[in-house]
Amino acid sequence: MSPRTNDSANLDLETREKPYLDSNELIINMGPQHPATHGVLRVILKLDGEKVLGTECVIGYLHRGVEKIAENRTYTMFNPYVDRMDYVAAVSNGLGYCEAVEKLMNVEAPARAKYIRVILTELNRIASHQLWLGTHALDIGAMTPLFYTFRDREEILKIFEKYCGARLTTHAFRIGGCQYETYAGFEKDVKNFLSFVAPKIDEYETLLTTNRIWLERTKNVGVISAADAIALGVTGPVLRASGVKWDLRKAQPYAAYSEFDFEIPIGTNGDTYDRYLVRMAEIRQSLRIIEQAVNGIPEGPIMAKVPKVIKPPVGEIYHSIEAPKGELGYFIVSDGSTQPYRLRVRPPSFVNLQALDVMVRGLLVADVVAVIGTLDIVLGEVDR
Amino acid sequence: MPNFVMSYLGSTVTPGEAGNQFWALIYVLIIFTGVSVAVIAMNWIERKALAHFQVRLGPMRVGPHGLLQPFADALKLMLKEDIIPAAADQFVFWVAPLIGLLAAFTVYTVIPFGPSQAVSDMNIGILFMLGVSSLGVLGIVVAGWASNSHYPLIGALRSSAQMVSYEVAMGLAVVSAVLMTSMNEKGTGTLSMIGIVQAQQQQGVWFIFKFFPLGFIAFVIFSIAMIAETNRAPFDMAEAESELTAGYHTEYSGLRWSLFMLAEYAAMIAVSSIAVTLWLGGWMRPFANLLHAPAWDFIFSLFPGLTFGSLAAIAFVGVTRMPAHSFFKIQRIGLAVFAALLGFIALLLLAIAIVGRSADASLAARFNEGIDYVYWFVLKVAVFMYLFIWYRATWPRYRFDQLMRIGWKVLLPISLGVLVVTAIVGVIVS
Amino acid sequence: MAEITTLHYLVVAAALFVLGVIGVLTRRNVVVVLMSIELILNAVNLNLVAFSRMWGNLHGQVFSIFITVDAAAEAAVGLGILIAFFRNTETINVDEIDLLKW
Amino acid sequence: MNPGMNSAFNSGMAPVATPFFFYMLSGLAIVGGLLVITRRNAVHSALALIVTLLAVAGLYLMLYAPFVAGVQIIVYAGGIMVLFLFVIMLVNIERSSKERRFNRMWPVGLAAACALMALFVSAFVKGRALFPDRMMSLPESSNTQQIATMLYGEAGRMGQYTFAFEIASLLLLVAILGAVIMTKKKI
Repeated sequence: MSPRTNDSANLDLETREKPYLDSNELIINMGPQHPATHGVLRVILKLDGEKVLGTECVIGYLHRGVEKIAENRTYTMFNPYVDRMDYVAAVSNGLGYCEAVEKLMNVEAPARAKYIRVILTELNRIASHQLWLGTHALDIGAMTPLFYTFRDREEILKIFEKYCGARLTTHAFRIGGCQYETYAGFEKDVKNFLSFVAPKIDEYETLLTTNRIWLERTKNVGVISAADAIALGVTGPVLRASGVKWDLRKAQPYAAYSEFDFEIPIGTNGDTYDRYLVRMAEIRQSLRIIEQAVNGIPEGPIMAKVPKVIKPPVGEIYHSIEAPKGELGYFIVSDGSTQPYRLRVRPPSFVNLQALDVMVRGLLVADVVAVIGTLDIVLGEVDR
Repeated sequence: MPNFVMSYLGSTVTPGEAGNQFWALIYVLIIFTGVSVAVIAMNWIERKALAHFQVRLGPMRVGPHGLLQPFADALKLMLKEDIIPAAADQFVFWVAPLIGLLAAFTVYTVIPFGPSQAVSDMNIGILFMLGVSSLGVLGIVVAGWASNSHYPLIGALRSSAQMVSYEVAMGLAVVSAVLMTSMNEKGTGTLSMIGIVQAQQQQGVWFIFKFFPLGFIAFVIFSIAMIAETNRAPFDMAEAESELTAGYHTEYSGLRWSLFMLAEYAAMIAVSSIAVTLWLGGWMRPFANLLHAPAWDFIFSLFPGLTFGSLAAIAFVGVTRMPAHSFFKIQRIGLAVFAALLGFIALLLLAIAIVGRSADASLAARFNEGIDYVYWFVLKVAVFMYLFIWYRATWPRYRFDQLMRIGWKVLLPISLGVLVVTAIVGVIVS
Repeated sequence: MAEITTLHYLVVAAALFVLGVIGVLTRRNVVVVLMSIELILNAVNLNLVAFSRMWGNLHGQVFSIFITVDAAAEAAVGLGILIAFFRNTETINVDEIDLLKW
Repeated sequence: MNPGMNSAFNSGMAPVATPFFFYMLSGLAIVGGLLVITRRNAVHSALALIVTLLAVAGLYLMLYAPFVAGVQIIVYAGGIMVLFLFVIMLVNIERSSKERRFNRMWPVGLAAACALMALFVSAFVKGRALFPDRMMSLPESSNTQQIATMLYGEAGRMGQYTFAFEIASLLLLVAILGAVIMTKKKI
């Protein structure tokens, strides 16, 4: 499948060849304060000169015990907390949580609410990918895309702010539907955004897609084969760039996704460049989905009949959605009280971060930065 | 005093050459302050230009349009605590920025701003320049080592390997330009910087256009290598922010850090000056050999005044476009004063150009000539400085192994080939 | 101060030469020993150039360029050997380099 | 001062205070040399050696050898010393700075060096008359050209040193190959 795969399974630190020149390899702490680790990730690099012999991720600097907090909050009270995990894709987190609880309670959100959810989630996917693109390009040394993407992400945040008053940690959805009806002019704003952003995506691509330095820095860097990716549980664009056509929006449709026509972009080599292309294509697909949704948004209630005090029946549920970074799953165990007995989040960043070691073995320090960028991790989600 | 002034103005050779120590010293001082001012201006221009590349405004608060920002920065850096890490090698840590600065500034002693507008005209000028600018790497290596920390060490190793590699391609490109100086009737070349420009003058062609495309290829190779030599994007591996935090100057702060920056920008101007001297005709105005009538001389000598005039006009437009709110009053006055200053300089330059248009040996004529030389030289260098900013805004950073591959496997063979072909063509032509 | 003659340069060169010899004979660190050898070669160069000026021809200068070439070659090979040796024995001290084979 | 220096092209470096510059530069060179052999830290030694090399380059300029001075700066200070610093960093071992600086036989070495110095001193004292007390002034502006003529020859004629020069290039080639092969990971 891929021209160059790192044989991931049997690479442990003992079997490495004797490092060149110096008997003890250079050990470098990349992070927790480092411009390229996107927050407080700490990567311990074992280097031979500039070659990476192995990595070890030290996480937990941002651990707030979100899962434990859930056990002491009611289902409704916990809803805003999930926004603080992947804070650049807060809407997706909220959607996953609300749908999981709804599934546990056997309620279904009304059609209009589902459509609003889809629109906002896809907008958030674009925002998340834009932020990823800016920081990823900055890691590789291109300063300018960051400012372009932030300029355009601003328009999405404006829509969020007009809809629910918050820009980043939106808390847009409630269990059973949406709290707010769309504001007057919502459709117009979204349509304006669609026509505004489409040429901007081309603009990013002119800066990077055929840029020779960009190609050299990303092609055949951080290659992960489809088999390795599946074995490591990698999901999202990272998995799709390795050529696996797996997208929960198609595989197990939730919200209103089954009603829309869109494609799953996949890559072939599973390298950093393919992941870049896949994400760029995903932005375009998201635009398609938003366009269909905003044109076909039905009238009707936005809230299903949900009791004031949410008390799901005894049982357990696992529900996962396709967040911008991959499969975001919520496993909730209910003992019939107002608070979850146990709540466990399957964050995509945390699982994808596992692949870092496999992807960077044998590459150079500069590639570690590129690979951390391409994995698109958010430390709030990794550490929770 | 008038004797001193005239002793230089009457001379047609550089002060160093004439053994005129007084003027040589004055020149050193002028160049030192000039380069420092240029670095400060470059700082502001880079921040503003980069900001406008990136759809933002850049510094706007300190002074009108952030004009005083570099001074505020300098003040801040000077007042900051000068931290020397406990584990660092105190003396070497202290001396490292000075090495870089010294190397960057020593180069200016042989840069010819005009046929007599240089400190000295060494007959090994270009050799001296290459040698001294290669000393700059010592400052970086030693700084990385003395910090006693991993990131600076890796940065220092990267940059020393990088600079040593690109010096080879750079030197070969320079040699092919030097070879072109020998393509006259006598067949005698020169290594002197002034001699190289004069050779272009005599042959009636800038070396970038000589034996097209040979001169052009050598020029392109040099301009790639000079980016690598000065550790600028896209070859800024040594201080790659996203990889090595700040590379060799990670542990530096305050004044000592600013000395590194000063050295970097001074080196940028220095290598641009070499490129201008070798390939772009140095101080010569464009079309000096095509349009050589005195009338053309006069028209081209109006350019410095017109440039300052248009800058003044832009500044005045800025004054009128400032919001009318009283909050902007001081800024408006400041910008107006700045514009008036520019306008005054413009008028002065125009007056000199008009008064000194006769080609006699009068004071005004000599002044006029000197201003023309310096103006065209600085203008050409400024184009390069703008390119440096443009590159930085546009391109991602190369990886270290790719950089070495380009240096050794692409630039070196091409520059060798250009050198050989230039020699063959030269023999055939002469 | 008196006029500077060739002898002055020769004295400086001799001093550098002796310093270099002391370094080669007494230091343990191979890198410093190699640097001392560079010092010796420089002293010789200085002599040659001084003589070149004394006789008024350039043969001395040309020869000093040859010595510079030699010094570059020596540094490259010497440091190459040093690295190879360090990789195997993890020492760069002359008095520990007493194996003919490893 | 020297005769024949009044023409503008010939004056170059020499006109002022030749003895002052000579004593300053030679003082720098000798102090640098002393530091090279006495510093415990190899990087300090290397920095001292750079000072010496630059001072010697200055002396070359005073001896009407600008090309040799330029070569000295480029090859020694810019090239060889960077190589030295590079290697010092690669083999940077902490313990070397705490160990003995001198080898066990240092008294013998010092004695031998002192004997050599005595020899030099006696040679200079006794043979002082042998050195003609003259300094020719060489044409500085065509220095590079004359060296080139000696190395490469001119107009189809081989120069005096052309053959030796080619051999030198061969020596460099061998040195490059040797260095590359020796530092390769696996031989």
